[in-house]
Amino acid sequence: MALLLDMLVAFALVATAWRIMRSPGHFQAVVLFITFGLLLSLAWARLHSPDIALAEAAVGAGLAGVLLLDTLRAVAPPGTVKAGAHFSWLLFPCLLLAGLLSLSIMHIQPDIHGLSRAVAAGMQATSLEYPVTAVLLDFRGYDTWLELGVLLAAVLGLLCVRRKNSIRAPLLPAPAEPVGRWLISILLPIIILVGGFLLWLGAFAPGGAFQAGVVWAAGGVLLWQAGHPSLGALPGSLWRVSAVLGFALFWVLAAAALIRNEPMLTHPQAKGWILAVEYAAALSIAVCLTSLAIGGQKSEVRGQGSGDR
Amino acid sequence: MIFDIISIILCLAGAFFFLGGTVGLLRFPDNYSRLHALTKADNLGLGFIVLGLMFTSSALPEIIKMGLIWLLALVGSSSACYFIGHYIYRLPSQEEE
Amino acid sequence: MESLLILVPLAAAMGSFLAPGRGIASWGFLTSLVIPALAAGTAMDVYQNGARRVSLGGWAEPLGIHLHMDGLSVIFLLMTALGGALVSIYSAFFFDRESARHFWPLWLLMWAALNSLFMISDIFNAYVVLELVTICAAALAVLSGKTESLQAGLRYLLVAMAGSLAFLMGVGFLYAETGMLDMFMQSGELQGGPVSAAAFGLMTTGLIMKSALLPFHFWLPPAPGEAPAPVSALLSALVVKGSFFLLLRLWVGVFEPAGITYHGAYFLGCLGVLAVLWGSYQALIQPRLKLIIAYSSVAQVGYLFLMFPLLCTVPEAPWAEKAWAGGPYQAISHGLAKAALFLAAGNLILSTGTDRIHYMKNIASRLPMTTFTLGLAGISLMGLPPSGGFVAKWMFMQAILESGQWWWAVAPVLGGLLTAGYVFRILGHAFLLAEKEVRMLPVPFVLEKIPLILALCSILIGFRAEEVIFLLQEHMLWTLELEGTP
Amino acid sequence: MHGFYIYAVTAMLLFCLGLFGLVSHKNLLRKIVALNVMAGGVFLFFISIANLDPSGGVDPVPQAMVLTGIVVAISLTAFALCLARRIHEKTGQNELDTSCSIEGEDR
Repeated sequence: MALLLDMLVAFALVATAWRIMRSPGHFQAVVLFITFGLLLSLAWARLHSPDIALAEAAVGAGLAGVLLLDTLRAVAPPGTVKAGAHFSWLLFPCLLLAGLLSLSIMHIQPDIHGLSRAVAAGMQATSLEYPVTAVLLDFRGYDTWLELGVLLAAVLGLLCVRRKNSIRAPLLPAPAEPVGRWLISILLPIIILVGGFLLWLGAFAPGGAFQAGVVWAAGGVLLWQAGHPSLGALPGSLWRVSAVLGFALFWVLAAAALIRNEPMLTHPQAKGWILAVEYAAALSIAVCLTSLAIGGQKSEVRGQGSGDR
Repeated sequence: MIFDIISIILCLAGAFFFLGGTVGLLRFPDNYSRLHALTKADNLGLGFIVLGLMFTSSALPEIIKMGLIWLLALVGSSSACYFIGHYIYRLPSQEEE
Repeated sequence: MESLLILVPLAAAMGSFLAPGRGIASWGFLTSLVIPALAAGTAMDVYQNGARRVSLGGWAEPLGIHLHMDGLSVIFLLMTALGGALVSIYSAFFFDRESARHFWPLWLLMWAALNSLFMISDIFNAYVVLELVTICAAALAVLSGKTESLQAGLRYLLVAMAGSLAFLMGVGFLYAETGMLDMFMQSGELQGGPVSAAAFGLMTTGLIMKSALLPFHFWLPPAPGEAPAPVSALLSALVVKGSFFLLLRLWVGVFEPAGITYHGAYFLGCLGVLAVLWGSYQALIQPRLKLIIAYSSVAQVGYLFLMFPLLCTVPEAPWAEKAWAGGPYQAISHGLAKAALFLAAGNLILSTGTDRIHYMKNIASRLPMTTFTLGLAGISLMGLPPSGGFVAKWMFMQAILESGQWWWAVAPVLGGLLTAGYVFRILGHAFLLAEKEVRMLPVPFVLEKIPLILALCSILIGFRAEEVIFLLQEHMLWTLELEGTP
Repeated sequence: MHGFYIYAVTAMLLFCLGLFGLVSHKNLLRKIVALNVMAGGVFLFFISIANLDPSGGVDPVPQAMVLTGIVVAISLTAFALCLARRIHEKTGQNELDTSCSIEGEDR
């Protein structure tokens, strides 16, 4: 029964991916991509990875969907799009490659212990109780630090392309319909609450800085869609500080270890330290992702559109 | 035992409504009725499944969370339905896909 | 010391992001004073005490991430420090305020990432660092905001993203085979079966996409060709070397011991030779100075890939030492010479407003220092003694002749001739007398001096060959030792 | 165990289908979508490996790596989309200049 379900999910994933590549309309492809994200999060749930299911549903289906739809609306007004695919013969080499890779998968030995035993041993020494969070923030904290750097670099790149000095998204007109206002008034408090809950949960259960940050970012995008100035209203300096805060606290953590003459990023195993970094990281992730989602706009206000799609 | 049976029956009922909603989406002639099939039948289906799952759970927080999820899904899908309907309504000409 | 190589540029990057005022360039200026000292200190340390590792966060292998420093990394760190510092000082005088605001945080972040990359030990961390370099490089490439540069930047970004994903898939295969992520621990753990081969193929393809080897070279000429001069210098001299460095590390450290590199090495060697010939030929026919220099990068990157057939086909080959020294030597001398050329081209554009080679007439008398720089850097590219380029090609030739794989000699010999062709083409135009006087603006003093210093460095490193070779041998000993202890 | 093979093979198919989309489409938006499908394939492979753990649990390290990877992917996607949009504003095109395009020389 479980096998059947797995096969169904797998088939749906491949079929959706195929349709994404071959559908003639761009809008169709983007909507299918959002579906693809949801199917993937189903696969994560089947593979016992609730953290990733959460993140994928929020990012792959949510934020990436918003970004893609927004770009699509800007670059290709509906009705003008049709895509011819070129180089269809390339499908055969690609499938051949897939076949070869699948063959080598058959040779993977199922009895290789990954790093799970090392993590289990490390859990004794760290102050965090949930392994995934411990790997992210403690054992492999350097990755997470640089990941915040990538996020920051993307925001910097966006400013560079747009020639802006801070995120000034154009103000959208507030939705005229009562339904939109009502929806936002319901959703916003829930979003803030859920984000906080996930952040708190991360110390001992699936959840954590990243998931919380993404949920908050969704709230930021929603605010902007609702015609609220949201991030654009932040003074430039405050926006800068909150975008860089998580990254900066990691830096402090790294440098403090050097002062104590320990290897970089070593920190006292007190929960306060690591939680401070995690909360700051969640804030920075939220601010950076929101900036990425709304900052790609042209500087002037768009003509019409009231946030409904 | 009895809870399990109730749960299975409710989940099957939910699945039936989902099936109905999907068939409606595929077969109904115009956008409004498709929308109608999609939101009404599916929300009902989800409700049945949530209810069914509630019977399998013994922890109160879990039950409450499931209820909240259903409510949120209701809010989401009904507003989405409204927006889509509004959008179709404002389209210059009625087109058949 | 080595941690500061990462911490200092990151602090400066944050500083320039948070305080983008009038003095923004001072962040970069200060960093470029500190980093060479730190890199030199690290180099001295490795020179005296041998290779060493630092655990980040204090977690031991295999759980934690480590920084690994040996001869090879120190050479690349020194190159980055020297090139980066000089280009930074140039940039401090080059950019207007608006561009500087965007340039400094991105470049300083990228500098930290490059330093981190040259001390890499963990393959997933390598992915994150590579992506940081990629996104910063792409953002820098579009700094001018021109349509061509936007297209070049996006093209680079797409290729680099695809390459990173292939690399990441390879990381997955390696993890499935060895259960570890530290490449120095994986060395000797690979079984050489289909799983290793899949990892090998995916990672190699991904990395040669990012280091612009022949079939994937198409993004390289336009990206630096359209960017502002300091950015072109950084992209061509440093960014391309990052992924090459990682490729070299993986091949020599991880895949060669598993015995799966034989055919791949010949294949990469062939691609390298083709890249040398094709890139040089393209450079000969380009109408613009910056494009000539950019296509010359395609060729010079090709030389680097001659290392693989010489190093990874015959185990414990007696000539391996020479090939091992030749590659990094080529990388460092090309890096410095290329930075010098791009900055000199930038000066030319500042002065005459164009880099079309036909408008370059008579610059020898008007911009003598820039012309001299072009000549000096050209000498290093051609591989004339006593430049760094000469030492590199000399080492390569020796290794080629000793190995009996004489066919590789095509690349240094023909490539050298073609290089001479395009260098003389540039200089020839520079010495021609102009029929009518072209208006030229004076170039600020510092902007003229910096490329000259870079070009001089690329010549002078030819005199320090002994120390460099000693450092590199240090590394070889270390890998062998690690292989011996399973 | 069977689950591993199903999802790992699916992962390879997704990766290669994404690659196919990347090289077969000229439209930039479609290329970016294809890259994201490729990324989905890579992440799926990581998690299917994590499920191989002989101790019966799920290896947390690949999970953490995928979380990191998702952030990196969305950052790059957002930046690429911003570039594509800027190119459209400047040239009115959704494709890269064909004189030296990726498709032209990618064999």
